[in-house]
Formats: sequence, structure tokens, C-alpha cells
Amino acid sequence: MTTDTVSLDQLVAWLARFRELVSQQQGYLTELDSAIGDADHGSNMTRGMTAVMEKIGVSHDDGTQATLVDELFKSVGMTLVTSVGGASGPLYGTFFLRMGTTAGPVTTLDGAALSAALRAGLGGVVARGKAEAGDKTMFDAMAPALDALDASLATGGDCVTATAAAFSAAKAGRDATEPLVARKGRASYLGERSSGHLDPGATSTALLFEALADTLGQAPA
Amino acid sequence: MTTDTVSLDQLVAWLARFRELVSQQQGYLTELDSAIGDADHGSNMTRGMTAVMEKIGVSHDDGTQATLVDELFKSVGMTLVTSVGGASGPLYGTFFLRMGTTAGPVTTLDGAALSAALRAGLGGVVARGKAEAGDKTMFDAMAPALDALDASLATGGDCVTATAAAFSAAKAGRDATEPLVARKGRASYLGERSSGHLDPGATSTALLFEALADTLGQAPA
Amino acid sequence: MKKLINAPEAVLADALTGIAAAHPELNVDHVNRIIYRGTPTKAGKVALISGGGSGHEPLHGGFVGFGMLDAACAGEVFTSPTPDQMQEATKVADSGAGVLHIVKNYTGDVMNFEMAAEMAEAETGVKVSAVVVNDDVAVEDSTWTAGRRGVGTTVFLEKIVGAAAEEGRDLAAITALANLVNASGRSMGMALTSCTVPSAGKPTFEIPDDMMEIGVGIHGEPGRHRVALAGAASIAQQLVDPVLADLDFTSGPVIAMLNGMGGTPLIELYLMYGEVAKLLEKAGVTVARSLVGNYITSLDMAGCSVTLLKVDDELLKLWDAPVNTSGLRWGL
Amino acid sequence: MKKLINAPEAVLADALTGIAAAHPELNVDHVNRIIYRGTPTKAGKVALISGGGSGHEPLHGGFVGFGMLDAACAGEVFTSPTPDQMQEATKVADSGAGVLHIVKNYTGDVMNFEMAAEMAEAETGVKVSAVVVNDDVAVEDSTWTAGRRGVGTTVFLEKIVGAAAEEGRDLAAITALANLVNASGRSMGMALTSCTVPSAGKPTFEIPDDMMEIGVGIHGEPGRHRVALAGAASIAQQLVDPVLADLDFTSGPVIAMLNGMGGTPLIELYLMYGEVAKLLEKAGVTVARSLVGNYITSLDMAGCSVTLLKVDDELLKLWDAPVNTSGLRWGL
Ligand SMILES: Nc1ncnc2c1ncn2[C@@H]1O[C@H](COP(=O)(O)OP(=O)(O)O)[C@@H](O)[C@H]1O
Ligand SMILES: Nc1ncnc2c1ncn2[C@@H]1O[C@H](COP(=O)(O)OP(=O)(O)O)[C@@H](O)[C@H]1O
Ligand SMILES: [Mg+2]
Ligand SMILES: [Mg+2]
Ligand SMILES: [Mg+2]
Ligand SMILES: [Mg+2]
Repeated sequence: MTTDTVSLDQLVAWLARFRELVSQQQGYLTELDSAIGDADHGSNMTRGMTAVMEKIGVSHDDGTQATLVDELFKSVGMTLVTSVGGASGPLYGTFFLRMGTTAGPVTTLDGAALSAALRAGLGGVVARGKAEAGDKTMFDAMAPALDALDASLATGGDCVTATAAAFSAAKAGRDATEPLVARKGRASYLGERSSGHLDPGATSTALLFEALADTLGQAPA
Repeated sequence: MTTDTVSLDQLVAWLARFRELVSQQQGYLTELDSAIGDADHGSNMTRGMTAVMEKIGVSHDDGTQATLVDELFKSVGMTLVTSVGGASGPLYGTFFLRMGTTAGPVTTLDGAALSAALRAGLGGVVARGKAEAGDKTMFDAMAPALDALDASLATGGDCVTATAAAFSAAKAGRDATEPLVARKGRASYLGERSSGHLDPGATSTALLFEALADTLGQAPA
Repeated sequence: MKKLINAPEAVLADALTGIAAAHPELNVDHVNRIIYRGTPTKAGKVALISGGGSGHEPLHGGFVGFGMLDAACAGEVFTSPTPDQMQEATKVADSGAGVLHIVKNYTGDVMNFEMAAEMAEAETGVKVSAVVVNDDVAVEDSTWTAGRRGVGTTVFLEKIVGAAAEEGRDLAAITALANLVNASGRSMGMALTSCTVPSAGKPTFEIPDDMMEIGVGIHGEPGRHRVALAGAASIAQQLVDPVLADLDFTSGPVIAMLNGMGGTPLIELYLMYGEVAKLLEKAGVTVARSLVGNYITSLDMAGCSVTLLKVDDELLKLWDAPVNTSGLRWGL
Repeated sequence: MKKLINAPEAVLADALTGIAAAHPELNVDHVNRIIYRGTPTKAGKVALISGGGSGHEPLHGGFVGFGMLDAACAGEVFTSPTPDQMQEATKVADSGAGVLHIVKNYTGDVMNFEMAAEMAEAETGVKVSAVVVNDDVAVEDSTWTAGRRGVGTTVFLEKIVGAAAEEGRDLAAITALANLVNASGRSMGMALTSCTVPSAGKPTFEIPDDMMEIGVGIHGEPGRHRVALAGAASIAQQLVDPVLADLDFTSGPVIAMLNGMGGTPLIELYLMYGEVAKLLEKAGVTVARSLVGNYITSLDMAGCSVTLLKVDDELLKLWDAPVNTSGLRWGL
């Protein structure tokens, strides 16, 4: 298990890949948000992750780069909080802030540490947004993803396998939001009319896990 | 020549027919005015002639009907002035007011009297609007119509023949406005872009003469 | 046609009902379609009357009140009111000191106001004078044509001359001032879309998504040129350049208006004003006061216009003087 | 997409440039996207701060000034501003008497304002309290959901609570008053068309020519129901009925607002107000004051909303108190 860890560089690559995915799918995310929200989720996520990637190189006041996982994630979280706004800014921002706190001043994360950090992130999302399963939010992609990750790790899966499982579950969770009637976020204003559409935040969360699975699934640099 | 006169009833029938024509062609007149004006000539003329036909039955303060040509035309003119507005209100209004003054307190008009009244009407239009030939206005249908009327009367034509000739000339005058660059009215604001469109006012003036020719051309009631 | 109306024929009457309900401080004569002040014009004050086709709100009804108009006549949409309305307004507003008719230069408006003045003078002996606003540089100025349209300067004129009238100046002085304001203002407008006249039921002109009209007036009419859609900075240039080319605005301060055509939201108007302000600064024009918003509109047309007015201390003082209307209100 | 903009990403920055140019009496912090008063909040006065996504102009920046807000934070179009902006605004505006955050009830706005309050209190010890406006009767009220949206009542609240703050009331009293105003207001909106978010580049929803959306908010979102297009009288009924069904407005006077969504011209708004006024009279509701115009908009959306606020003599007095902002101005 000693070599089955995620390095700082891999975490940065994850974020870079997430930025790539949200900006590629900016139009699609905004289209989903047009149907049941206010048509800004794609631009919100792209603006946020662009700011994150600009910031990551200089996460310290002295202009140097983060060398520890908690520094990295806190910088990502603060950047999202201060550049996105809307619902997704505080939610994704808190997600990364809490990941950082839980990960602590380390340079790598093994499977358990990765899981613990992600769980803390999910806890932050729930603390801020009070969403529960079936409310038709990003929670509905994120919670199943973490359950799948843990299940895979528990049965001896490595990080690559476990994050691939998490991505599958995130996709399934995202797809399962389609028939739901939203109870949180803007989509809830539509009542029954929110049913029949994917949740935009669940969709971007599936991209977050796609990025993670992509990054770890690749041959190490 | 004694029987070749136009009666008060025929004049009323002329106005009724004019109302009919402008309201049938309201959409068309407005479309012409959309191209080079402000999209209201059809509704202006329809509103005015509807008010005229409502008013004609009760042109006296005591609720009785006009029995003299000057009363009739003055009532028509005042009704147009007070119900239409825009450019066409004062122009068509003044046209009928002046026709009334010149016609005087008579019960019929012979060809010469009809011509004189119409000429006075045209004079009123010019006095108000200062339009000249080729300015792309109602003048360009009205002036040729009166010239044709006079020419026909001068060569012994009766009222039926003369008003038919006037109508033909009005149509030709209307059609000739198409290539013109407007120098008066709203169309003048378009400069060169006014060319290539019929003038709405010349088009309604052609309807005025069509109504007259129609009315006199019919077997007497 | 998507509009918040009951029926095209009823638009004006219904809108006046709403204005009367919303503004108990105003009187509305529904028969003559006149909006006039709740407090009668005080003796010795010249009365200011304007009017025109409807569809340009808040112009003119929204400018009735202390410091601006005494009465406004509303015509049908885009159709000048009739002389009898104006005559009635003239009678209602006159306090003996005479009446100024503020007329925008359109053939219909000019003719109807002329007839109204003739009728009012003949009937009651009231002294009427008129100013004809013709500030639109999109239209070539020529004695052979109908001349330039009256647009944005009308707003400035009603405010400034209104303030002077409250001071008690006489009709000759008021008329001279009105002509000075008119001579000192220039405007230029553009449209992204046409508007829909209710009785016509469809847009006055069709324009592709990648084109715009430069040099439009306030009646949904096509402009002088149709050009490729451009960014705000380029649009500002296309409006400001002809205004500055027509009159020297560098010799003293100006009041600048960035006016919306009715269908353009305020955020875009402010954005446009930012571009206009940059150009004016570059051209050496000093903006003393500004106005950004919907003041002289063209129904639901998307677009804007720029108006500049050369002012001196005197005009600025009159501009800053208290005004209390639904469309402009300050200092009170 | 036809808009008077340079580029979708630049809309907010460029609009703030225009606001700064047009309003020398205001300060604009372009980095933090804050509009605040030119004259600092006087000692002892509770500061009022609001903010939200852009695209609702004049809300909130147009309500900064004497008698209303001390500062407004502008987010991206339809996106709540970020906590650091609000924290900065809180610091700038606080004069020691504490700060009221006026928050419209949207998940994003609530969360960002909460974070801002935590951050500001932790950093500088400023006392922050918040009111969350949730007046939209189109949305079912439930503790299981995000609850009702905050819409028109925000305008009334900023005015009335702003006047109370100028009187020097303390933060507890100001907060209580803000909650009272929120509890006393109800709104309902409708749309004829969607709006186009600049970064999206096309209308948020498509709607046929013969349909309209009832129960929309101010973010171009679809409404609760799509129904057949109807005349103004029927639309008024569809807005007024649910408002009156939600709260008893017959026990005392009300302030009524007929608000435009941004793309609807004033003539239609007055016409709609006329219909609303008739229905209110029939229902036994006494309108003490009214407001007709674009106050809380949704970009270029065509449509309108109705807001009613129950008032007593005290609230009316605060409503009538002097106010000097670009969006509302009287009594000064
Ligand atoms: N209370 C909440 N808890 C968790 N996620 C939420 C909550 N409210 C909204 N979201 C997520 O945020 C997404 C919308 O984000 P975005 O469009 O960027 O913000 P906004 O709704 O402010 O416009 C939704 O699709 C949903 O997944
Ligand atoms: N100065 C003028 N002399 C004669 N006819 C004119 C003049 N100005 C305009 N017209 C006529 O009036 C017509 C337009 O009438 P209408 O659309 O009802 O009024 P408006 O131009 O005020 O909207 C034009 O097509 C033209 O024929
Ligand atoms: Mg959104
Ligand atoms: Mg016309
Ligand atoms: Mg007209
Ligand atoms: Mg948003």
C-alpha cells in the first residue's frame, strides 16, 4: 500500500483536469441550469476553476507554491469562495476548505486519507447547504461517489480502482437526479416542473470525480 | 349637363366607401408606413374615417344631419382633425374643411364645382404641409388626380368619366412615388432608404379617388 | 405580439387609467387625454405644454409637475395628438401669462400644434408661442425637407425651461430660452431591434441577429444605416462621433444623457454610458451633469441614444433647480 | 444575442465603470465591486448593506444613498456576490453602530452573506445582523425546501429600514423593523419572454408567442405555470389573487408596486397598474402609496410583478421620509 498514494502533483493534475472538463462542458452545464435554474452554473464553475488554476501557482503570500496538501486545498477553497459566488461558490469552496483541514500538512494522501478528506468536504457541503439525499443537488452525486470509494477501498481496491468506482457512482447519482423534484437550490422554485431534468451541480460533481478517476488512472508522470 | 351632378347622398356614399377601403386596407397601409414611417397610417385612417361615419349622421349640434355640402365637408374635416392626429389628420382634415368652404351651402356639385372644391382641398394640403411634386407625399397622388379630372371635364367628360380618369391618375401618381427619395414627412428621415417603397399617404389618396370613382360609377340609387 | 395590454385600441385609455391611479398628485382628463398638474399654474407663471404620440414614456406625462410641464397631451401610439386636445390643455394650463408649446419636429406634431395655437388664440386670446425641437443629427438638416427630428433635447428643454418658468420669466424670455436650449443640444440614436406598434401587431422592421440600425428616431422607424452588430465601445463611437461633428461641445460644460429606447435594461445603459464618457473625455468634452435611463423611449425597442447639451452656469443652475415629476425629481 | 455590451465576461466591470461615471456622488470600488456612499456613514448610524447577482438594476446599486443603503455588492449576472466583497462592504460602511445585511432568499445569497458575516465579525468585531427577504408567493413555503424567493419587498424594505437607520435607531431595532417589513410584504411575478444571460448567449427558456409564464422570479427562470397569453386584466388577476390569498391586506393601508422586469416599457406598466388598482379596490384594499416602474428587474425579460406591503402610520412615515438615490428620490 505504500506506493498506492496520491501525490501533491496528482492533486494539482486533478484540479487542472476538473477545470478542463468544466470549461469544455460550460455550455452544457449552463443549459442544464437554464432548464431549472438561472443559466449560470457553467460560467460559475469555469470562472472559479480558472481562478483556481491561476492561483495554485502562487498560493502563499510570498508568491511560492503550496507544498502541502492542506495548503493546496485551502487555497483552492478560498479561491472558489471568493471568485464564484452563487450557491456553487460556497459549496465547492467549503468542500475544498474542509478537505484541506482534514488532510492536514502532508505531501501525499493514501486511500484512507483521501476518503477522509473527501468525506470532510461532503460534510462541509451539508453543513452549508443542508441538503439531504434526494433533494436534487450536488449531494446526490457526491454522497454515492464517496460510498462507492469507501466500499472499494474496504474490499482492498487501490486508489485507481476506488476513484473509478466513485466516478461510476457519481454518474449514476447524477442520472438519478433527473426524475427528482428539487427541494433545495433554485430548482426548488419550479416545484414539479423541476422533474425531468438533470441537476447541474450533480453534473459538475460527476465531472469532479471523472477528473479524479482520469488523473489517477493515468500512468504516473 | 344639368343631370350630371353629384348629390349630397353620393358624397356621403363616397365617404362611406372610402371608410370601407381604408379599413379593408388598414394592414396594407400600415405595412407601407412600417417600411418608411412609423406603422400607423392604416390605423390613423381607419380611426378617422370610422369617426367620420359616426359623426356624419349628426353633424349639427342639434343632432340633425347635414343638408348642405359645406356642412357635410366641414363636419368631415373637423372630425378628421380632432380624431386622427399625426400628419394625415391635419392634412386630410384641412382638405375637407377647404372643400366645404369652396363648395358652399349647396345640395349638389356639378363637375366644375366638384373640381373647384377638390382643388381648394389640395390647396389646403399644400398650405399645411408645404409639399411639392416629387416630395413623396399624398400630394403626388392628389395633384395628378385633379389635373386628370380637369382635363376630362375640359374635353366634355361627365363626372363619372372624369372621376374615373382622376382615379387612374391617382394610381399612377401613387406608383410613381415608389422610386422617389422622400423630402417631406417621416419618410424623409430615411434619406436614400426611402426610395423603393410606395408612399402610404399617396396610397390612401388613391383609395380616396377609387372611392369617388366607385361611387359615381355606380347606377344612381 | 406579446404585450401587457387589453386591446390595441384601448392601450392609451387604459394607460391613462393607470397613470391616474398611480399619481393622485396629477389630474388626468380622460376625454381630452391630458395630464396636468394637481395644483393649478400660479398666476404670472408661463405655462409649459407639450405632447406627442404615446409610446415615449416617461415623455411627456412623466414630466408634468413642479419645475417642468404644466400639462401634456397624449396622442395615440406614435401619432401626434389632435389640436382640440392641445387647445384644451392650453386653456387648462394658462394662468394669464401665456403658454409655450414644446413641439418635437415631426410634420404631424408641428401641424397639429399650429392648428391648436390658432384655435386657442382665436377662441380665448391666450398668448401662445412655440419651440420646435430638432436635435437629431442622424437626419440631414435642410430647408427642402421636414428637417431634423426632435428627440432627447426635449427632455433637457422641458427641465431647464420649466425651471425658468417657475422663476416667473415672461413668455418672450421663456421662448428665447427654449430656442437657446434647442440650439445647444444634439442627439443620435441606435436600435438593436425594432418595436411593435400595438395596432400593427408585429415589429415595424425586421433586422437580423447580426445587424443593428444606426440613426434611428423614437418611432420604431428604420435608421439611416444598417450596419454589423458591434460591441458597446464601437456603438458609442458611432453615436458620439456624429454628435461631436455637428456642434462644438468642447468650449464649455455639457449635460450628457444616455437614454434607453424602452426595451434595454439599465445595466446595459450604464455600460454604454461608461463607453460614451470615455469618448467624451478623450474628445475634451467636460460632462457637468449626466442622466442615464429611459427618458424618451420607443415602446419596447432595444437600443439607446446619446444627447449632449452645451450649458453655461445659468443653464446648469436651471438644470439643478428643484423638480418634482414622476420622471425627474430632485432638490425637493 | 443582441446586447449593448463589449463581452459577456466584461459586463459587470464595464457597467460599474458607467455607474461610476454617471454618479460622482457615489464611490465605486472596482476591485471589490462595491458601490457605496460618497459621504461616509455617520457615527452612530447602523449601516445597511445589500447585494446580489447583477441584472436586477436599479437594485441594489441604484438604492445606495441617503435614506436607503450604505453599500451594495454586485455579483456576476444572476450570481450572488462573494463573501469577501460583502466583508469589505461591511468594513467600509460600518461606523461602529453595526451593520444590517439585507439578503434575498436564494441559497447562494444566504450562504455567501453568512460566510461574510462570520468573516467580518471574526476579523473586526463588527456587529452584523441579517434579514432574509422571502416574499414571493409563487413559491410554496416549506421548511423542507429553500423556501420562498426574495423579490419586490426588498425595495420597500431598503427604503423603509433605510429611513429608520437615518433616524439613528440601533441594530436590534433596525433588525426587528426589517423583519416586520419582510413579514408584511408579498409579491407575484409573470413573464411574457425569458431573458438572455450574457454568458449563456441565448434566452434561458423558449416560450411560444401565445403563452406566458406565471410565477416567475427575477432570474429568467421558468415560472410555476405556463398558461395561455391573456389580456392585461386577466394577467392582473392572476398576480393579485395569489397575493391577496396569502395575506390579509384589507385591515389597513398598503403600498403597492407594479414592477417591470426590464424589457417592458413604462406605458405597459402603467396600464397593468390600472388593472391592479381596480382589482385592489374591488377587494377592499386601500392603496396609500404606489410605485410603478423598473425597480427589481431580470435583465431584458418582458413581464412584471406586483408587490403589496401592509403598512401603518409608522411605516408610511418612513416610506415618505426623504431619500436620495438614483433609483428612488424624494423629499430632498
Ligand atoms: N442547499 C444546497 N445543497 C447542496 N447543493 C446545492 C444546494 N443548493 C444548490 N445546490 C447546487 O448548486 C447548483 C447550482 O449552482 P449555481 O448555478 O452555480 O448557483 P446558483 O443556484 O446560485 O445560480 C445546483 O444545481 C445544486 O446542485
Ligand atoms: N408635408 C406633407 N405634405 C403632404 N403630405 C404629407 C406631408 N407629410 C406627410 N405627409 C403624408 O402623410 C403620410 C403619413 O401619414 P401618417 O402615417 O398617418 O402620419 P405620421 O407621419 O404622422 O405618422 C405620408 O405617407 C405622406 O403621404
Ligand atoms: Mg445557477
Ligand atoms: Mg405614420
Ligand atoms: Mg405617426
Ligand atoms: Mg446564479
